[in-house]
Amino acid sequence: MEITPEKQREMLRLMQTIRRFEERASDDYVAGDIHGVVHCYIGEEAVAVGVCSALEREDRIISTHRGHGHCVAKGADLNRMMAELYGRETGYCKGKGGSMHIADFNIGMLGANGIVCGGLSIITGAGLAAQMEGKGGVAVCFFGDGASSAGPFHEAMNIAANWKLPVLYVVENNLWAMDTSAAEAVSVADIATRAAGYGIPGVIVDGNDVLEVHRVASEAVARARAGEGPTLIECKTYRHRRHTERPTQSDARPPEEIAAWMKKDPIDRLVAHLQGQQGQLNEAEWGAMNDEIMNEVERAVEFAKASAFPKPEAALDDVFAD
Amino acid sequence: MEITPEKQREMLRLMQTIRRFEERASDDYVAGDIHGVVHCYIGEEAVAVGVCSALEREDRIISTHRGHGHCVAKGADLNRMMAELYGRETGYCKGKGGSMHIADFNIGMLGANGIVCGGLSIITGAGLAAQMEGKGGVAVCFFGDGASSAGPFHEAMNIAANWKLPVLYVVENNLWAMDTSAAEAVSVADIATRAAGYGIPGVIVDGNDVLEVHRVASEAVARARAGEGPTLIECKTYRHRRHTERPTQSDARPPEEIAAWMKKDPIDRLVAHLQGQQGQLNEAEWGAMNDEIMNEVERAVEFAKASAFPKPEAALDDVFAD
Amino acid sequence: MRQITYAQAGLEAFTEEMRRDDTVFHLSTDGPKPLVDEFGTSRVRSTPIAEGALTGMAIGAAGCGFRPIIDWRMVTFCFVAMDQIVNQASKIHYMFGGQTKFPILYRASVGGGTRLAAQHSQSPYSMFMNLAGLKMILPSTPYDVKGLLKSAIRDDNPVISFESTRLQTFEGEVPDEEYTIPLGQADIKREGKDVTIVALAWLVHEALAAAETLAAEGIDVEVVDPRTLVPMDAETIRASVRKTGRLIVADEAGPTAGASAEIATLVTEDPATFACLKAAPKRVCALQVPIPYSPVLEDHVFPDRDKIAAGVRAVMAN
Amino acid sequence: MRQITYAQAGLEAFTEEMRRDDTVFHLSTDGPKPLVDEFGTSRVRSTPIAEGALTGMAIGAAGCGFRPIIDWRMVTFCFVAMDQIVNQASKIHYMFGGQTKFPILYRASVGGGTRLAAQHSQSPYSMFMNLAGLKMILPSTPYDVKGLLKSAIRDDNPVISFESTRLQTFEGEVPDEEYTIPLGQADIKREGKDVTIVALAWLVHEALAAAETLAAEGIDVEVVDPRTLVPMDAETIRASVRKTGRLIVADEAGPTAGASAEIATLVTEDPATFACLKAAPKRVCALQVPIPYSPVLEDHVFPDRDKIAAGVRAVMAN
Ligand SMILES: Cc1ncc(C[n+]2csc(CCOP(=O)(O)OP(=O)(O)O)c2C)c(N)n1
Ligand SMILES: Cc1ncc(C[n+]2csc(CCOP(=O)(O)OP(=O)(O)O)c2C)c(N)n1
Ligand SMILES: [Mg+2]
Ligand SMILES: [Mg+2]
Repeated sequence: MEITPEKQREMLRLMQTIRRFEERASDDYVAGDIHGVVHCYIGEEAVAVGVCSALEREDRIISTHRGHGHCVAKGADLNRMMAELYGRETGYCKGKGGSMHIADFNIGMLGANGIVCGGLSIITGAGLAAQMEGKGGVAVCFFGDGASSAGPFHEAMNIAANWKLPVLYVVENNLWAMDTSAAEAVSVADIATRAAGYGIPGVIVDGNDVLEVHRVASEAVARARAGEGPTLIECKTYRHRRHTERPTQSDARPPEEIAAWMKKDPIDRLVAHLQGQQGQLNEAEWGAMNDEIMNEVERAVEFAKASAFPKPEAALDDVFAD
Repeated sequence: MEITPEKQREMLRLMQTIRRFEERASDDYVAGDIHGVVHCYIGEEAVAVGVCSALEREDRIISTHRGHGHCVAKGADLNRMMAELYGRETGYCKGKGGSMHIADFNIGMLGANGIVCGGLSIITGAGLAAQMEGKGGVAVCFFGDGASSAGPFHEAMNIAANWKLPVLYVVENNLWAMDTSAAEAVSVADIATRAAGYGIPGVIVDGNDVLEVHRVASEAVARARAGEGPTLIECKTYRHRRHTERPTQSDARPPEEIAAWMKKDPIDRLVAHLQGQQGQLNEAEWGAMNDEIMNEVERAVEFAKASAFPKPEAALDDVFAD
Repeated sequence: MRQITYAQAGLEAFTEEMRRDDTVFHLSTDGPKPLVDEFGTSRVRSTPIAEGALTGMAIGAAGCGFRPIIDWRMVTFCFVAMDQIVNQASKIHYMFGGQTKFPILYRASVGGGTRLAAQHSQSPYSMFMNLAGLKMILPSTPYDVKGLLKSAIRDDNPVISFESTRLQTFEGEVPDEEYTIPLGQADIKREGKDVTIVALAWLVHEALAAAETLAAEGIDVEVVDPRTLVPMDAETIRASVRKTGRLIVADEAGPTAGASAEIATLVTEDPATFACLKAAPKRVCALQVPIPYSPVLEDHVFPDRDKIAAGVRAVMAN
Repeated sequence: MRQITYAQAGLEAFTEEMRRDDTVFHLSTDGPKPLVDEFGTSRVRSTPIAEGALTGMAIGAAGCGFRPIIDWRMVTFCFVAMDQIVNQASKIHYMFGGQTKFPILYRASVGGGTRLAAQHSQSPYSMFMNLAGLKMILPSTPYDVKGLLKSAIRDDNPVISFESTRLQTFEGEVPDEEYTIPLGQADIKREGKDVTIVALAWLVHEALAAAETLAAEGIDVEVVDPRTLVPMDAETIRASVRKTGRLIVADEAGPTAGASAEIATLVTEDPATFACLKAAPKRVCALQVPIPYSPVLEDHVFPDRDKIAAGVRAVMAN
């Protein structure tokens, strides 16, 4: 299936939006305007964008502690995202969630999640909901290599396989879980190998190649919509930055490894692809796209700063729905 | 590796001991002398005996809610087992545990466990202990097909594989977990398939053939002692009785399936083997062995009945070790 | 009025609510036969033994517009699902700023007396009370369990129904007509003026039995059944104590940081109620030990009508 | 005397005990570098993210004669291990009739104030208190954390050490010489005669600050730090209240069925202490909500020196 140049440029735009949004979030975090913790997705944008561009708005996804990329890729509003990071009442969670808990149920984004492997059972329930709704909807779970060693992975895969639930389990294998390497923590070289133990397809894909990710995800989506059940997709990728943006954050990764992966940057790669073979993006267009994105991010920050903090007593709201 | 006729007769004796012990436990449970719940292992004796006869006394095992067979196979004292079922102070747990919690740390029996999949992490810790002790000890986990779909299975297998722990994970696939079939609950035909996802050997064995079980277990024990890590062994077997001995206990299993498996009785099979090809057990010997076992069980019941109930205030002891 | 068992009343609640609302579905190991028969295996699913997965799946399905019921069966089995309960279900509505509802019913049997030993005899509701974001019911009669379960299924929040093992076969009046009982309303099961016993679940009946004995001794006991643990109807309890001046809390759980401690504190920390107290409040609870197997041991551990009566006499003597 | 941080004091306890006893080993995600450097990756293992497995492995290894330390890191992450904690670790010594010891140290950071929102800001110790079979410490100073951790590692039971996030960088005096602090002994952090504040962890320091303010107003505050939650030193707390006649319990956790409820009830249910009470006891705790992210919201939720002082004034006015 051809991916039109328009669609490729749209993917590029989303990837670059993730990057610029997070660069800014990191700056503002270090400056003290954003609190708690910020985990950047930078370097892994091709995964979220490749997968989400294979979905419809009605399809649902769930994310991790490293969630901004999935939000943007699924179509979240930068203003409300940034306002949430800034802890304002206009944020997605009215300031109650922060970076680790942005959700937008209207666009099928079922939330970032601060618990490693916390999303797997939840999204499997969304997959069950989609199956019961009978409208061909699909549910997608993003999670890390670290999460893949936790029990909920196993339970979810087995149940989804049993019931042929329309779910994509997308493991973002960025080779590290904090300071522990996948080589130490995962007993096999490829997490996708584990799919065979559930009797479902396991696919390995270059997670820095957005077009390949899109192709693999589209196939899995088609299978899911056709009632053929879940797929485990392992995207080999890498984070460019440390685990969090905390100035004191440690980093156990070898500098050479980091350097080697920086050269495989997914955005550079798509730009080269569009500029090269296809000649579908000239330097000026790319510059303009980037400027536009920078403006959008800037406007999001302005929106956040112009928004009020919640009233202190609002802490008592939303414990229960009524 | 040859299994001597003596050893085979010893295996037979243990298997028949399990069976007679449980038949009696069931009777006394229905009669009201034993309380709570009793899960019988009858029909699956070849698994416990085949595996435990490949172990040394110093090796450690952990069991399930269906634990009498593992206790007997590891060498537990019938008197103290029966006294525990009778709730007496001479029981293994001074009457605090009952059928689901018999343990004897002196013989490396780390306990029955009422939580499905509850033993997997504990025995993995015993495997780590054996590795750290450096004396070539081995740890064995018995668990059911039902347990294999629970998260702790996955976590334990991955860690044991990573660290090459000397553990045998022995899944007793008796095709049912209460009233749910493995066909419904497990997404693959053979649970042993899952071993590949951890990079460890997965072996399927006829769990009603004690000699085969012994052979497979011995190989896995040798691997473990040699520092080559864990093995997943799937024993295909069947329980002759309902999930528990409760008179109201339901049973969803097709009668034909039950009938077919009764014909594959592991004890009949070993008797036939010893009597037939080898001529190593004549009818009189087998009768005498059975009588001896019946006496032993009877003495255990007498021991239990002659033992005192714990004092009520003993309920306050043993909350903490001091 | 017809008499049915506590278990039957619960089943009726489920059946009626599943008929009433197509979005209600049921997950548990070994799906209950009557529900499977009526609603089929698509709405009443038997699952692998993976309570953590079920608990989380309920959250996902609820966020997509369904009203899942998850029967954990014994409360013991929900501890494998605790991450989904504590870190997800109780917080998700709040931390997402209230943007979506998560209507879920989790169900668990609690209590002891069944000779099932420590792992299978637990009453840990107070563990969930300290969390914010979960509602909890603990009904003591067939009438209450049916009416509260129906409200719980209709509630737009995660609700846990703790149902006493000892009460499963207990019979009581339940009308044929439809009714619901709102969450958060205590029920005065017996009026009296000398001492208030706040009793939970099975102990409501033990307290009522103790009250009969004590009446013969001239002590007039009021028995209050909170029925709902969160939200707790503190005002009904406090009003009772302001009237009687004396408080006993009877609970099948151990006392330490239990529902009994919460109830006692709700009473004593209220200055107006404190001012009416004539004696120190008293907890009549299980001994603070894991539950042992042997009948002689287990019976020693649990509170009962005699221990409640003794507690009342002690409080009256102060 | 030298001053070191709370975090440093904890590390010293681990280092000294690992030097002292070869059977002590350490499991956690990302093993702490100073321990790895000194003891190697065989005794200080970095693990996959599978806290449930680690928690259970500790039980198995302890039953085989080792003394494992499992650092869950944030208490949040132990909820994936709750089955191993509730159904196994807390009950195993008892249900096996005391035949083997299970010396284990579980460690977790607790508390909020870090803008990490609901999942990463929790103080759920009371959930564990209702269980029987686990000991628990909650130290408030570098001196206490070191001395209690050393006792906890030597204890023959599973012990959970809850360590406040807000105190990690807090400095205090710690002697060079070896010492231990026995589990189960409360510490009077300040003597006073008008009102007893039982304060937990970080709030000990807030209570001491409030005491200064109140002293200027002529109110003489006694601050009691239980230090150990199980076993709880009820007698020291009761003796203090018998002296002052007034009780405030200050806790970073929500009040409902919290440690605060237990402490208040231990005081009020004791007839001799009840008789000395001049006013209703009062809990000064977090609001009963999940912890929100935004600083304005989070600061509103937690108790602090001002709220404690206000609570004391209210209690003095009664
Ligand atoms: C159950 C649990 N344990 C530990 C943590 C702390 N933690 C946060 S992120 C992280 C590493 C996650 O690694 P991975 O799943 O590979 O995702 P990545 O950060 O690489 O995107 C850890 C250990 C947690 N959030 N949840
Ligand atoms: C976590 C948990 N969930 C549910 C149960 C209730 N239960 C007891 S035994 C059992 C079936 C176990 O099946 P399997 O593992 O195949 O062992 P088998 O009984 O066949 O030997 C169930 C569901 C339990 N004990 N623990
Ligand atoms: Mg990773
Ligand atoms: Mg089975």
